[in-house]
Formats: sequence, C-alpha cells, structure tokens
Amino acid sequence: MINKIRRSIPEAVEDIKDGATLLIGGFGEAGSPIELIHAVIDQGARELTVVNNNAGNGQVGLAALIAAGRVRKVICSYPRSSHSRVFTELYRAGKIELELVPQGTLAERIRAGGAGIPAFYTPTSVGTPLAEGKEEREFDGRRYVLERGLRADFALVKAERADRFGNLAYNKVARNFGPIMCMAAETAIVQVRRLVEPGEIDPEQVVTPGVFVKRLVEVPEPLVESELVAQGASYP
Amino acid sequence: MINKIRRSIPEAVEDIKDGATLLIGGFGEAGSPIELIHAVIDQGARELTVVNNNAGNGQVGLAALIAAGRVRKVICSYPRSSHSRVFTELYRAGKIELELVPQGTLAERIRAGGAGIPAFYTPTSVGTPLAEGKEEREFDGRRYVLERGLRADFALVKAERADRFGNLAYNKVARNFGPIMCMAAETAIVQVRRLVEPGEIDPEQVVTPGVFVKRLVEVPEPLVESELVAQGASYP
Amino acid sequence: MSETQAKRLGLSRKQMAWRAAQDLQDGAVVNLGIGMPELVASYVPDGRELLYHSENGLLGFGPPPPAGQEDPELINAGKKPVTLLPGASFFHHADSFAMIRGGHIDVCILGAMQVAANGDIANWSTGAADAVPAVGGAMDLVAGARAIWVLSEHTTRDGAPKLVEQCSYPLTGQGVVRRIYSNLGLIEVSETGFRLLEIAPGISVEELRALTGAPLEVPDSLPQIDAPEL
Amino acid sequence: MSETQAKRLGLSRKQMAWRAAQDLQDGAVVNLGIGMPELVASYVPDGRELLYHSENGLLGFGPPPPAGQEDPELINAGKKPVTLLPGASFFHHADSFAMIRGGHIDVCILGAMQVAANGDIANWSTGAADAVPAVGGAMDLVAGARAIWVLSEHTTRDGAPKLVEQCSYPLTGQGVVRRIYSNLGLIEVSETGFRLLEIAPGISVEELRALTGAPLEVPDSLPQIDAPEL
Repeated sequence: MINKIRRSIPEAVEDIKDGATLLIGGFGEAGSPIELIHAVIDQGARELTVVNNNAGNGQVGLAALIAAGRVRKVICSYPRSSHSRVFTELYRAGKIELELVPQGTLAERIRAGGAGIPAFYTPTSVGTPLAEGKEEREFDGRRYVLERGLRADFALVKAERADRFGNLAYNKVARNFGPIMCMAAETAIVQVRRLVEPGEIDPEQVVTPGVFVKRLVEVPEPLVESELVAQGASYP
Repeated sequence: MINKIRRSIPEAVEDIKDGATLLIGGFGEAGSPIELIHAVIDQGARELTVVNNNAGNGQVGLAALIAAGRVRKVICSYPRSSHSRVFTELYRAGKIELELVPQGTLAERIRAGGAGIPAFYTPTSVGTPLAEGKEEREFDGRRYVLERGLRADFALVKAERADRFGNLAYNKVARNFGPIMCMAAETAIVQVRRLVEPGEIDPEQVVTPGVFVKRLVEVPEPLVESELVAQGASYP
Repeated sequence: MSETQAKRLGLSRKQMAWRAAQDLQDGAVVNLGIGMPELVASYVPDGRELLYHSENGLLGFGPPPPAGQEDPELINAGKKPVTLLPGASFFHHADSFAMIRGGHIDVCILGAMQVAANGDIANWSTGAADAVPAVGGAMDLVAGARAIWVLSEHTTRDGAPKLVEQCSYPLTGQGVVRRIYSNLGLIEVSETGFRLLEIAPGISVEELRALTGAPLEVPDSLPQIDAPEL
Repeated sequence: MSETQAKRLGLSRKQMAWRAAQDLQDGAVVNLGIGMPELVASYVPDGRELLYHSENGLLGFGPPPPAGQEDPELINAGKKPVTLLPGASFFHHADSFAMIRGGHIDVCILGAMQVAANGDIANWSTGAADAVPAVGGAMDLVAGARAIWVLSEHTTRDGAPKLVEQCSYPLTGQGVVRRIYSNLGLIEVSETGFRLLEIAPGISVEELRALTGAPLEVPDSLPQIDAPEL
C-alpha cells in the first residue's frame, strides 16, 4: 500500500544530512512550513544550502534556522527580512553566502529542475549585473541568458489537504513555490493542515499529484509566523 | 467590462488568415475542438500550419481540415490517424509538410513559448534521427539537445466551463494540451460546454487563468468525434 | 505654506497615480509595483474593469480587507492583505512568472531610481558595497510585461534628476521603459529619447528641462495635466 | 498441436506480462506502453499498490470500464477507455512529461523492435522510406523514466533476433534499457552487455544464444521462470 504519512514531524525530517540542499516553500509567511523548519533546527543538520524567495522574518522559521548558524548559502531573490537582522548581519560578516536570482528565474529554474530540463534561456536580467558571467545568446534578434535547472535533496513545503498518495491541494497564495519545489526535490516533505481519504480531493483539483511527494505529516494548527514575529518570539 | 464571450462560432474564428499557425488542442478525440475546426473549414483560411499531437481521425475535425487542403504543414508527434488515410496520402504525395516532434518535447516547446522561454535543453531524442541538425550540449556529463519554444497566432481549445474573464476548467483528460496552448497563442479561442458566472469556478480550481484566453464561445453539446467516425461522417 | 509643501513641485503623489490610472484601458491586465504604484488602483475611472496580477500567484484581487479580516494566506507581492474579486484565480510561482515573461501582462507600473533616455531602468540596487542586494521580481517584470510605465518623482530627495542620459545605478533592464508619470509631467521614451507629452500645472518647460538629466523633446502643442485635487 | 502452437517457444504473452509484473514493487509509479505492456497490470501480485501514469495527463487510473460505460474524455495514452481509482489526478501535457523527463516515473515498460547490448532501443520506426514517421512519447519515456524495461518477443516474426549488437533501425534512445522480459528469458543489460538472469521452461541456453544477436553472459546458477499457466 502507498502511504506517505509519517507519524511525527521529527521522523519526517530525520535523514536531512549536513551539506544538504533544501527547497523551502513560502512567499513571506504564506506557505512557510514553519514546523518542518523548526524540526530541522532540532535535528541539527549543518552547512545547508537553502532555496527560498526570502531570508525569513523575526527570529522564527527560516530566520531562526539562519540565526542558528545552520545555513551556509542562501539562493533567493529578496533576502531582506522584515523585523530581522539575522541574514544581513551574517552576510556582512561574510558568514553566509548569497546567490541572488531574479524571482521569476528562480521559479523557472526550480520548475526546470523538476521537469528534467537542465538549462534554458530567459530574457530576464539581460544587460544587468545579475547576467554577468552567464552565457548570452540571441534568438530572433533578442538577447537572452542561459540559466540552469535547480534540483535539491529535500523540499519542505506546506499544503492545505493531502491524501496518503501525496496528492496536494493548497490554500490561496500559500500555493506559491510549493508545487514546483515538490517537483524539484529528491524527497519532498509536506506538512498539511488536514489529511483526507483518497478521492476526497477531486482528481480535477489536485494541484500537486502525489508522484512528486515523498512524505506527509499532519500539522492541524500551524503557527502563524506574523503573530510570532509580532510577539517577538524566537526559536528554539 | 471584460467579456470574452463571442456570440457565434464563426465570429470567434473570423480573423484567422491564410498562413496562420494554429495550436489545436486534443489528444485523440479528447479535448478536440471539433466545432471550432469545422468553423475554420467554413471560413476558408489556407496554407495553415497546425500543431496537434495527431493528425485527425476519420473525415471530421482536424482530418477534415487536412482533407480540405487547408494545411501546409503539421507539427506533431504521432501523425497516424485512426480510420483515416487523409494525412498519409497527402504526405506520400509530398503535398503536406511534417515536423515530427517527440510528444514531451512538443508539450515543453509549447509551454516554453507561452512562458517567454525561447529555447531549452532536453535529454529527449539525443542520439536519434530526431536530434539530427540540432545543437547538442553536455551538462553534468549528460547529453542534451536544444529545442525552441513554440508560439502561434491562434489556439483552438475545448474546455468544460468558463466565465467571461476566460477562466477555464476542463473535463478529465480532455485537459491535455489545452492549458499550454492557451498560453502560447497570441489569440486563444476556446469552445466551452458551459458558461458560468465569475466566481462559480473556485479560484483554487481555475486551471487556465483568464489572462491566457482571448475569446470564448459556448458549445453546449459538442459533437463526439468517435461517434462521427463510427458513422462514417465527413465534413463539410 | 509649510516648508514641505513649498518644496513640492507639480502633482501630489495621488495626482500622479491618478494620471497614470487614466491611461489604463478597460480590460487591461496590470501589475502594480510595491509602493506608490499601488495607489493607481484607486483612481481608475469608473466603468473600466481591470485585472490585477500579483507575482505570488494571484490574478483578480481587490482592495485591502477591513481591519481584522486579514488572511495571512491572501496577500499580494508586497505582502499586504488583499481581497478576492469574482473571477480571481490562484496559480503557482512558475505559472505566475510565465504570465509575466510570456507577455501576458499588459502593463506594469513600477517605481524607479533612474530611467535613461534609451529606456534603461535602475530600480533595485544602489550598488553600495555594504548593502544586501535584493531584486525580487523587478527584472522579470521589466523583461516580460508588454508595457513598462514608471511612476516616480521627477528628481531624488536631493533634487538630482532621475531621468538621465545613462543610469549610474545597476540596471534592472535595458530599453524597456515606455512612459514616465512624474510629478512634473508625462514623458514618453521614444526612439530618439525623452519626449514630453503633458506637463504638470505650475511648471514651465524650462524648469522641467532643468530638472531632467537628458535632452527633452517638447511638442509645439503641450497639454497641461488637469488632475483633480487629491 | 497446431502449427501456431508449435512455433511458439517459451512463455506465452500473458506469462511474459506475469513475469514482468512480479518485479514491480509496491508503491511504484509505472507507465505501461501501448500493446503487450498493458497486460502487465493484470498480473501484479495481490497486496501491491501501483500508480499508473498515462502520458495524456492522468495518474492513478484503473482497468477498462464495463461495456457501455466508456467516457471519451477518460482514456489512456493508447486512446482506450479507463476508470479512475481513488487518489487519481489529472494534469496538462507539459506537467505529464515533466513527470516523465524529471525522473518521477519509477518504471516504464515498453515494446521494442530491437535492443542493443549497450542498452540502445529502437521501437518507433523501421526507417522505411514510404512510412509516415510517428514517435509519440517513446523518446521522452526512454530518456526520462528511472528504469526502462522491455517486454517483447525474443525474435521477430521471421525469427530474426531482437537482441542485437547494434540496432539497425532508427534509435529511440541510447543506453537506456535495463531489462528485457522476453518469451525466452529475463535478460539484464549490464555494463558488459546482455546477461541472462532467468530462462523460460523448455529452452536450453544454447537455443537461447542461437536466437540472440549478441553475446549473452550466463551465470553458473540459472533459475527457470516458474510462471503459472496463462
């Protein structure tokens, strides 16, 4: 029987090793898999490369993982945090590496990685500092740069509903990077608000087919990052 | 007010000109926009380039368009028709051009066209006759060929439900090429079984956001291609 | 008259947004950058229906919800709460940028630090050595939207021109800006450089030229922007 | 014994499908090619749950519906009617091939015209000048699925070997085949070429070698395929 449901959050992330690359879902707090990130902090993996649109907020979730010194490199489009100096201070101190990628290129690189496309050309960033060192090429009179597909060892993603096959439905804009990150990871780990029986998610409404998901864990009442930040909470 | 609904099928296709490139949805009969295709036959455009997975069945729909001598070139993965000799005969007589593309490369080329990606590398077809003349390149020790994004003047697509904004939901595997063809056409023309009020399609369940669709026409009871083929029907 | 008021020339920020809003056609698919561009939505003439796109996977959103009804999973690219209008849709990030890059967004209105006479735009980085660089979706938007309009003060806080011969800040994109809606006028970026289309009340062409860092073509007949009090 | 029966060596088609089915692990995501590979689904051992993928945008389908209950919009890649199992999902063609190309399909079982000792496969074209070429999804499947298994008669109808040193037909993919389930045996494609893993009943190694167009490594201990009567 296919059953991707894990009994606990720690069990779902236990084999993330030092040096792993993690795709972490979320745009701002929407879709941020905060419980999974905290479990990675507890679990102890170091020297991580993290792919996320941002660099975390306050002192919880991704910002806490960075503050704990576990992240060697961040690949993201907008590493300015709200209510957080964590990334900025480590970056200025030369203690964390940054690969800055335009947001749409980041999304497309992840989607390409998941789709078996090793590289593609895009008009984004042509003629800018972010195109430096990249191959440039003209198609039909317009200039493009070559970008590489991006894959990772793990994805940490938050979804709304899932069945034991790993079929996912999301909530509103919390969908953001979730579907493509599940595609691009060797092991996609998903925290869901509600586990449902197979068939309860209409086959027409499955956003991420289960084939892209390896592990599920139910988190019925996930922490709300903005509330934690407003309270000045920190993790651990 | 945004209202993409056209009053009649002929009106929806009236400006398709000689020499136009058409993306035509459907995999076999599922999703084939047969009423729109018949309207193109009536309308008279010639020298068309048609992109479809197949080359039509029987003597209706795409096969009828080809039989009517309107198609200069077919871009497809599997131009063997069931119950139809139309394409085969024209091809052998040198009267129609064929660009044979692996099915997944065809889908990815259309998706790339719609996403503003002019070209990408894929492992599909490496070392085969279909890679001949294509640029080959190695990434991380594996060989890939360069393929170009594909765009078109028009897409003809069949969907299940739509609202006046052009938001679409499909029926089962009739979805197939519809969403990506809508993305890749200057003008996507969609026949839908049922027009609904905005909001009736849950925002979570919109498969093709309206931004990709230009025109809609309601066809409540579309012809069933396999029935027509079984009856030996022909168009016009 | 307070010092602040005395310093301000031409249109108010709201009037600038109003002027840009007049040019958004019925049915347009629009992406409004974070900050002043967001004001534009408030001034679209009645009877025009626009579709607003947000990079984080949302099309067809409406104004912010009443206080207390915010949903942390219904936010725009500026991470501010929004509402849904009938006909809205959600999609993932790669699809969202496929819309942008694939030319499916009619107009994107952005702020800018500098715009050059050839349409180059700089709006993401001062290039300062100690700054943490951050780009977001700006480069994708300028490369992909069908029309890029800049909504910006005509000069920096220090009075330096933002419309320049050549950008000194790192570029966001090359040759992409079509129009600039500033507090002093409406400027088109043409094949030959900046071209004034309309001028704000209370400003002379000479004053405007003095505050512009590149040559400005001025037509014989120059309409004045007739904005309401805002 | 009729002439047809007399000519058939080793396993029946159903027994071949049965043998391949035994190797599909619980939980595998499987794409079955059109024709004989479709038979495999009928012989998966009880207690194993597999997910079947179809190129036309369907995951988790089940057996054909009873006559009269076919739905022309619920078909597989072979354009035959199927049913939905709980946990099924629909997706568009680019996503479907992203699954394939991105390595998300565990096993793909295909027919073949020829398989070479280096794993090359030819299964889409005879290269005949007057044939209309048609490839479908075969090249994507062989390039993308994690494991490619071939289910095929050991020889052509004329008795020519299908397992060869080098394919003479146009290739579908290079170095991709891992296993061949034929009517005569189970053959692995190893670094050094064909390697016999199991042999069909009633066949000797010598006979099998004679019907194979490339060297065949044979282990000291060679199990016989113990298929049920099918």
